[in-house]
Amino acid sequence: MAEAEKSEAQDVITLKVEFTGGLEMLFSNIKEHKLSLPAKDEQDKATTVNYLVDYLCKKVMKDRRKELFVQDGTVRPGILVLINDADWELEGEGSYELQPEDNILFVSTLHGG
Amino acid sequence: MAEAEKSEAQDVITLKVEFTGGLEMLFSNIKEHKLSLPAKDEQDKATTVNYLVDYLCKKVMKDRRKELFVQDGTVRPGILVLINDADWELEGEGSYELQPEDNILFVSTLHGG
Amino acid sequence: SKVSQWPLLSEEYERYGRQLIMPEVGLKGQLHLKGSSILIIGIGGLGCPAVAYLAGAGVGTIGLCDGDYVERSNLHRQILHNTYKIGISKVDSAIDYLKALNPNVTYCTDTPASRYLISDTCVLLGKPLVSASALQTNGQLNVFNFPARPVGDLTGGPCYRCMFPKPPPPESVLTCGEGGILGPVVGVMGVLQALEAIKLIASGNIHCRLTDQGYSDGERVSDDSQAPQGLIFSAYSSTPFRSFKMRRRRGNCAACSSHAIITRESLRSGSMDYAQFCGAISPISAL
Amino acid sequence: SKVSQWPLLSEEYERYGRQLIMPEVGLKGQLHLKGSSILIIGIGGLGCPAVAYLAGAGVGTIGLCDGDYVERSNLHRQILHNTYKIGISKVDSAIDYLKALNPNVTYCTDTPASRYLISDTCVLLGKPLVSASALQTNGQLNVFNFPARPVGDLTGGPCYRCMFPKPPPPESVLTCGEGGILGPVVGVMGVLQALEAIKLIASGNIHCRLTDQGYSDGERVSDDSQAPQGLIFSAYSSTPFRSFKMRRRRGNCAACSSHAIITRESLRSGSMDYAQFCGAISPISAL
Ligand SMILES: [Zn+2]
Ligand SMILES: [Zn+2]
Repeated sequence: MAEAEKSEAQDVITLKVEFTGGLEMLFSNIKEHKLSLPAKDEQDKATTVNYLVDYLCKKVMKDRRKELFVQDGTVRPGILVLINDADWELEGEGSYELQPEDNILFVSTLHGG
Repeated sequence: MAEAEKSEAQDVITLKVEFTGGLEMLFSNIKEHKLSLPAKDEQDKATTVNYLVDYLCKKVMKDRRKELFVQDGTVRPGILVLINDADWELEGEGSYELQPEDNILFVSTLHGG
Repeated sequence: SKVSQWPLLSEEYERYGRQLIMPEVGLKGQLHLKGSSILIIGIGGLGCPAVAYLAGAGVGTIGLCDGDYVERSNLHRQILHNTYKIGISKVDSAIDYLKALNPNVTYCTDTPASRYLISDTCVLLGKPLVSASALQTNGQLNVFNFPARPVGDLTGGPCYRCMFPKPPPPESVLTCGEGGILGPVVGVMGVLQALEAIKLIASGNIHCRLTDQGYSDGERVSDDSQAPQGLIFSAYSSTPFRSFKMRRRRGNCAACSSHAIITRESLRSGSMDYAQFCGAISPISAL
Repeated sequence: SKVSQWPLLSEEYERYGRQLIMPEVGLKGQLHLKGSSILIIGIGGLGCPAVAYLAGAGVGTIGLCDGDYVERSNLHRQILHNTYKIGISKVDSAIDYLKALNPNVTYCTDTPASRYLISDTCVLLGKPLVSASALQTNGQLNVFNFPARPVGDLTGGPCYRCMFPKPPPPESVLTCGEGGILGPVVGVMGVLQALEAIKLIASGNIHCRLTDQGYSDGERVSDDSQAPQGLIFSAYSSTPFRSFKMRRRRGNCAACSSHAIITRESLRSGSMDYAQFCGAISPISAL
């Protein structure tokens, strides 16, 4: 799907990044973001989910309370990261190398009932 | 996804065909079928959903009660056909030309409550 | 006595506090709910949880419609009724429960009808229809006729007849009595009906009024993401919930198109025989 | 008097008939349900619909656990309670309702605990945990510790600590009182909890017994399609339900791994301070 939108040729990866469970509040209340990331980082390595988290923090997140999204260099406790609808642990966590059209979903876990 | 499995080269289209709402009973109680269909029909035209319905009737359906699946040359009243999670009316109904990796879902509508 | 300055009673601020503080509802949404009326057709496996959450949320007027009496075989899924209500009418049993849950709501009663008659009536009256069904381990949910634009306006939401112009052959239709039903399967669908109704009403976008310039239906944006969606549920599937894009209105629909043959007059005169149209399925068992 | 030849009372055949005729339940599944016991922790927005459908389905013994009293602000979503029960304990209010719905079930009571303590206890006792939560317009559902293999066995299902080894910072946690909640949103999650529990029990695959050859847990096939799944719900999203593949057990989990530091002894002695572990969140509001 949407094959035409892929653009590896320009060394850019397009991703669908989503926030839910209330986490969208930290991202201008937008639940679904279409992002284009470089395919390689400064060290010419494939960009990873860790790179994405850093990018979101620096380039996308307007809210100043960064500690509600990242702590100790990774997503804070209580945030679930799903890579194409699988817990990121099954995909290598932060070191997972992003693929074109990947869907990355950040879910803040809820405690109400 | 599953790009490697595409095989247009051999003029074959692979599809995911699903049955739900009780309709799976007519198809050996299997809800999810991976099918490979020729990309062109006998008249060298692209194969359509109509072709698939005919194929399902003749090659896949073991149940003899064909009238519970097709009537008057199309799926019987009360069966909803979804092409990639959209009502087939939005895609041209039976004349929709099948694409590789399409997901075709047949749902028998329910009347209980 | 003086008229209160407050749009809600203090009891109501307390009762609805947890939804009042949400931007999706707010005081405006709560007043929409209070000013709305909903007809629940069938107080069975779907209607029981649906009406409980609708009454809980403060829908001002609720019509209840069911000709059946409570049976023991209902109780695994029809959770408003109970063992002591066996033999009592479902409508009376439900009103007992509902008055205790929320005495602020007005409850009325009516008699049941078939899915086609319900849909046709909604089209003619310009009302949306939140429809669901469930059998065995499966459930389905659709909002029909939303936006509820006038007959002949193809930008309105599809009606039940648009999706199912012909009834299914009677031999293909199973009832809960024949096919069985898991309680929480129908329960989930009933709760989701309540949720869809609350979303429609609280948003304020349900109101579809005839103005000089034609119909207006609130601020509803008609981009693709807002296209009417259906939901299918299959409890034992690896993807239990699937949302899908519903079709548009059918250009030759017997109820909602410019070629409609169903009119207020034909409904009133009884010239439409719904039981005959649906074959052997009785209106009640087809609910 | 003679012992009955029938495994169920005639009242029960009638009451459960609609689920008995389904292959997913059947007489065998009904007997599993009758022989099972379930502890419901919290009789709030999730527990109310969950326990109604579990009692309705004929789970033999139900433990109810909640230290709170019914408040008016509960009633838009806690549909077993009602206006006349305001001020009464939720456990007593629920038992009133449940005994009327299904007098065949045995009801017991207990005191509440935090999510971590509940998960740790389930791991130590070899019990699956059907966990859900909801806030505002969102809900989540996970089955933890299923299959409930012994501590140290990495083929068991992940526990709550595998997924959340560290509690979230207290300032990031909202309660229903602060954030608000739509009744049917939490209602759907509660009904789905009941459904998951019924599926686990009726299948007969829940039983995880220590045998000479190690643990056996029924006929559960461990192919990928059976991998534990989680569900997230977002009422206003265009894809309201999303299923996802859950992680495996964590090799260094404090509760379920071979490096576990949580033991029956540490729980009994009270050396684990769960309130402190979770920061300022009180155990009840964190439910
Ligand atoms: Zn129509
Ligand atoms: Zn663990």
